[in-house]
Amino acid sequence: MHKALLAAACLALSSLPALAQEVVLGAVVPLSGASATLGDDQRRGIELAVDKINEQGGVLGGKKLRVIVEDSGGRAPSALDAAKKLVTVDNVPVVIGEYSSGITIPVGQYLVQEGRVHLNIGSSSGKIRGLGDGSFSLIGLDNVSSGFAAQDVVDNKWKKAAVIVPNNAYGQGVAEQFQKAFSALGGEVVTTVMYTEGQTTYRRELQQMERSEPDVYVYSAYGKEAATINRESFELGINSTPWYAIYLSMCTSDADPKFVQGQYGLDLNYIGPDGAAYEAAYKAKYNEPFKTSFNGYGYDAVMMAAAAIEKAGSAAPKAISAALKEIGNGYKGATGDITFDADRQRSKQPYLKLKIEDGVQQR
Amino acid sequence: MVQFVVDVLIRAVDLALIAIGLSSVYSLIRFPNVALVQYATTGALLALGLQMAGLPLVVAAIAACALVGIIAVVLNVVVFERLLRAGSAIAMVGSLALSMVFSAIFLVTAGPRPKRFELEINPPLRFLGARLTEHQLISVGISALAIGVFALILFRTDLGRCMRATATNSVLASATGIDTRKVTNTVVFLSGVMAALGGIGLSVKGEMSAQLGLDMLLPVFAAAILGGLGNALGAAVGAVVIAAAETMVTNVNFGPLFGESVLFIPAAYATAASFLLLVVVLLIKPYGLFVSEVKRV
Amino acid sequence: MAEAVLTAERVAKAFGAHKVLSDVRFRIGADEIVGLLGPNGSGKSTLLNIVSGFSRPDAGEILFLGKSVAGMPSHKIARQGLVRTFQLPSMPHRMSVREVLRAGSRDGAGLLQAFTGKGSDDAEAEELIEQFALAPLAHQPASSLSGGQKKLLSIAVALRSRPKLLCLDEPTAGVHPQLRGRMVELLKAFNKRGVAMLVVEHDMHFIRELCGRCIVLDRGEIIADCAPRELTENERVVEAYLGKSVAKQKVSA
Amino acid sequence: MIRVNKVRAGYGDGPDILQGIDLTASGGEIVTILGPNGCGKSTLLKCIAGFVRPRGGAVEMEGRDVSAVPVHEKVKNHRMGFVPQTDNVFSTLTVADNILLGARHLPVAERNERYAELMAQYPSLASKQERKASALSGGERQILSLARALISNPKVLLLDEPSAGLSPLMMHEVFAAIAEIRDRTGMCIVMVEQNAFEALGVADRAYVLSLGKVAIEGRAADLLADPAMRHLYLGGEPPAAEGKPRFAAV
Amino acid sequence: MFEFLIHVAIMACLYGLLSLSLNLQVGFGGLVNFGQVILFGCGTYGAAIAFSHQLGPVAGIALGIVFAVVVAAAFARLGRNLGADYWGIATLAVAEVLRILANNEAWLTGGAQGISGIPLLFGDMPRPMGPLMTLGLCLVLLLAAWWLCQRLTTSRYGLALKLMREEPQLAASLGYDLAALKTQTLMVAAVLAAASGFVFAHYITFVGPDQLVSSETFLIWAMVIIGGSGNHLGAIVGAILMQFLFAFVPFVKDALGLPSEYVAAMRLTLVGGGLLAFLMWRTQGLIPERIGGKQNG
Repeated sequence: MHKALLAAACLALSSLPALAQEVVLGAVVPLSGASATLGDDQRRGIELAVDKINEQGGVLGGKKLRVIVEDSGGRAPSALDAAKKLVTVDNVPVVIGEYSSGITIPVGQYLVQEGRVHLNIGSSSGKIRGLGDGSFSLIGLDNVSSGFAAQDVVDNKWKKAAVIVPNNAYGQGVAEQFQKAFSALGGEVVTTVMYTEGQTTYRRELQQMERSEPDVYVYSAYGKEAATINRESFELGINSTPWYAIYLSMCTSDADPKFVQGQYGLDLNYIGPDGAAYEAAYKAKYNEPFKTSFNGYGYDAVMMAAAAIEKAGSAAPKAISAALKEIGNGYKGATGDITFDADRQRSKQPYLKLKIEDGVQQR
Repeated sequence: MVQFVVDVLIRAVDLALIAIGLSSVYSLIRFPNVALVQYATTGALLALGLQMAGLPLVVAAIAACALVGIIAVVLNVVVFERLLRAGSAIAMVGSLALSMVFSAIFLVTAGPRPKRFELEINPPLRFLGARLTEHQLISVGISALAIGVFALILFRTDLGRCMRATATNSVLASATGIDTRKVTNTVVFLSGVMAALGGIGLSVKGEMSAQLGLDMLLPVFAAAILGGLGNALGAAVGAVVIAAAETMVTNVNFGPLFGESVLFIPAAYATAASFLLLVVVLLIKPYGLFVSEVKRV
Repeated sequence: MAEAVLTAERVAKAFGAHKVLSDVRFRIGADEIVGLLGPNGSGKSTLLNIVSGFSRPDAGEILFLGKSVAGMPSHKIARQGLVRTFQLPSMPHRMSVREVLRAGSRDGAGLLQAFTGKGSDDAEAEELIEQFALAPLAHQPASSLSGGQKKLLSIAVALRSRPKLLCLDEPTAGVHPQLRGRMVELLKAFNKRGVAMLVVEHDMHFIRELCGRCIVLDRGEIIADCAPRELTENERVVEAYLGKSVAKQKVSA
Repeated sequence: MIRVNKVRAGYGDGPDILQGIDLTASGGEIVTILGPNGCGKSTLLKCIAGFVRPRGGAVEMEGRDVSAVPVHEKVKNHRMGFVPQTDNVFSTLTVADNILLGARHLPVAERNERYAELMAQYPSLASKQERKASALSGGERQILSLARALISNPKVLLLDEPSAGLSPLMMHEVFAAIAEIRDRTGMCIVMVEQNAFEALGVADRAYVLSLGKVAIEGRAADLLADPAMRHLYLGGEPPAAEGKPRFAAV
Repeated sequence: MFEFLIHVAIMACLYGLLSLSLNLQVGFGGLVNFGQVILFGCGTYGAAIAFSHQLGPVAGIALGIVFAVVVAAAFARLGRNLGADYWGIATLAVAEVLRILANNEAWLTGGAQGISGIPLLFGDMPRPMGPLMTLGLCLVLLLAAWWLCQRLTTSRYGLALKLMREEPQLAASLGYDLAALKTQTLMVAAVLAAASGFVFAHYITFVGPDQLVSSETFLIWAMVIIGGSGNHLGAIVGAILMQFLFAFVPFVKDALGLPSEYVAAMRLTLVGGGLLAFLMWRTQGLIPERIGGKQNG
């Protein structure tokens, strides 16, 4: 037991920053557990940004930038272990992360308490807004994406919508925000189904929705659930009614093209000024197109943090936070223009309106 | 109505094969083997691996079932025979631990993303107003066949008689010239095959992932316990009951009762329904619906 | 005879169509040691189970210290002072002999008493350890004892609970002969201190030495209730044990 | 046929329950093992059968050491039959299945022939062939269990308390059946009994165990007349000459 | 590093409490509880619900204890006539049902988004003092719990528990009310778990249903079995060991440069493999139960 501790402590010491030679940031993402695919993709975005900055000569006059990426395991206690390690051991000014709202919130709260900068790159729960000064969201919260989706659905002249989302923090947020925005625009959400993740079938949920005879199915799902729902909507033949996906690529990446033919949806826009180059770099490094829609936020987070450090001329959290507020006004990111509102949340986000017609097409 | 029956049936066969495996092993070694749900995932992943290696799906599936059966026997001999000496509760906790090790292996070998067999996909068939796909039909058919064969083995063969004899009274079985250890391992093999077949059936209809087994854990246990652990065919009935309960919760429109057109119990409670049913049944019939003997510890 | 500690009236029990006990009635005085005899399958164990609450009678009444205990859960009966031992006592793996003995007494075994109670000296348990010759084994796990030693321990632990009536199920089975005499003395001593006993036993010497009175069961009925030495003269008893032909031969011989 | 040589045995880490037992039994005789509860008589039978492996000494059948051969092998190869105490039928199986299970290793023709013979032998079973064994009475179960052991035509038959739980009438019937088997087949039968005097009525020889050792052995008829037995089972004054019960001296 | 160690120590203490609680049930009462995490959840939600209704932390701990005792009573009621393995599954099912409730009844629990912003217990204190005070509180709690358990199990009450664990029939024949013993044990254990949950909620400052998944229960099981079931010190050592191993897995990963899937697999293997290995080769754990114990006499 003592030996194990000693060994671990030695390892910990060896990972301390080589003094002043580099600037170290931290990230907490789910590299294991149910959201591991997404977390891994977030990490790719972070890596690409680090590579790019160091290629361009680093920060603060030639210091290397390094980001320590920790695994949250999809558990709040492990995520906090990781965040505390980053703050108290590695002493990083900025921590990027997490993916699930249920984990991002405690991590963000901790970072704000510690006076560090928190960059949210994956959670869209409305509760993120209340984390306090020092916490920034690079991703539009539920109200942004759901508002956009509601407008898009109304524009397509669909009046009755059936909503199906996972029964977790993300899904509950989307459902609530979409309902709000959609009713405000004169639409009616005829049924909302929150499915429990981890089932082998969602036939019954889908059939329940079918009874309410909607004009459109609005959904957001990921991983195995997305694949199952798309397949079963096809099998049940209810894909003859239009389907609208919030984050189309996330919803359909694991599905057979046949199942999702004809779906509408919104997705994140990578074609910012920096976007095309970023997409090319991603393909070059990982030999595949974007795995999920989330890597870009990791990339932007590191790029913005680096820019803020440069601007502030210091790696002190307070200075970085102040600089971020200034930068975050039309910053040209890979995910489009980034502008923070008074609560440091991304106020709008350029989304793509997409449709799947023998592959993803822009509408 | 027809759709309801079809839905119940499709869900029931998801659960039935694994539940039967669980129950029949329990009848011989007297502890619920949690790892069985992981054997299902192993079967599906092995079959996929073999298919990707170039085997036709049918061959791959058969080979995977056999392999899983062998794995089950090896684990029984190496792990569970040892654990059982310390008692059935220890063996059960051990099987849980083994499940976690399985999860770790799946993560490293197959990764976290969902996968599908390479299969032709066709639009659904219509049958008396109900929709079902070819794959669902095949899966239901194979499961029904497997259950039938299992019932035949159990009730019409020498092996089946030996199985039932050993389950009823293993001391007497040895005294009758039955090699009870061999019979037990044969049943363990069969349970592995059934579980693997269940996993493959599930994946033919849909997706497989590292999580598949653990996601099935509670519903399968609910089915097996409802049928009375140790009663193999009771488990099949239990699966139908669980499937019906879940389907009722999600698909019965309570709207008319409350003067609204559409009112459902939130789908989020579909899984809770089967667990609640399990708890209620255990309260009323402590050893399941189809086991009448009450053994007091 | 002192006043009755246990009274059974018209007790009956059947398993399916098989009548195990019918119309059993007897009483045990507070100062008595009564033997319960009978061939295998005569219903002795069932009667013991019913009296101690491990089985419910189909009919009849059982009064313990004037209170009806028929059908009461076993632990409640035990709390009133009617304690039994088992034919094949099974003992814990992870408790020492001493611990098991101390657990015999429920004094201070309440949840709150764990905090209010004083130290755990248990002179009575120590005394029993000595009396039952368990001292050299006191630290050992109780399950490691031999069958006879377990039997001694089970009697000792039952006595530790200070019963008013102790039901012993074959107390000498597997016990070394040298200890049997000692056991008779011990049980008699406890009897003097006010413990009535009902003893199921096959060893007739033991019965003759220990018991003042015997009840003999055959086919679920009481066929004799007499002093042990009268048994060999009782034709029904001899018949029940030795068979009809033997009975004739023996009794007439 | 059977030779038990200085066998010691026990369970798990427990002490020796058998402390050096010698016993022989040959074809055509019934040997009964008697003694009070806990004396080790069931353990001895289990040792002979192969449920319990001796810690020392040996069990021989037909001259071969079979101490380490498990029960099911003996049933198959050495043609041994074993009838356990009380719980001795497969309650969930039919009567026919119960019996046929005992003859799994026989050729079908022989099996059917033996089965037919047994049905003729025991008409009470013949009328209930398709009933579940759980529906039988205690005596019928005992007969069924005998039939199950007999169908493979064993050379050795081991019986653990065949009279347990039976009414005296039934007990007589079962013992009569056992004696008949000996007379007809010349099998070597070893049985453990508690009802000593009933058992001695049919047995040829007997061993009385006490605390894991053989206390008395001899011809059944002698034992029956032996005052020590009466003394042992019913008490009374000990035989004059010895002053102490005989078993304690052994 | 210092503050990180404080954090890990705080978490180790909280897990230590949970481990003590489970050990009391499993190691002493022989109660195979697979729903342990929900007793912890009673404490977290007690704190969270009190906070969201502007009640103070005192109301929070009271609420948590009330919830926990009610759930424990329900567990005990279920256990009255179930065998150990059935009961294990039943507690798992009840825990899942309660988690699903917490996930859906947003009016009370905040739904899947949980309840955030729960104040730190020593948030007003200057920087290193706050966490140190929390650690102090946790240590005091852990020591108090250890003393309580020690007192319970070395008393006559503990003897009764052990006797019930191993020879329920003997215990009943001596007049012990097994149902009452089980209920009391579960309730005491529930209070310990709720205390852990309460402090956890005020330390993490966020409470949500994702914290109550059943894999957390199995983690606690691993702590108890590896540490040594039936030994309080063992349970605490198991908890500390597992928590430190978990916390330092990232360091090992940094040092060895392992890919991400391996980190997850490593954690699963630590829990599952460790548990299995101990069950198979050292069932008594690192610090075995003391037979005959320290008690004088």
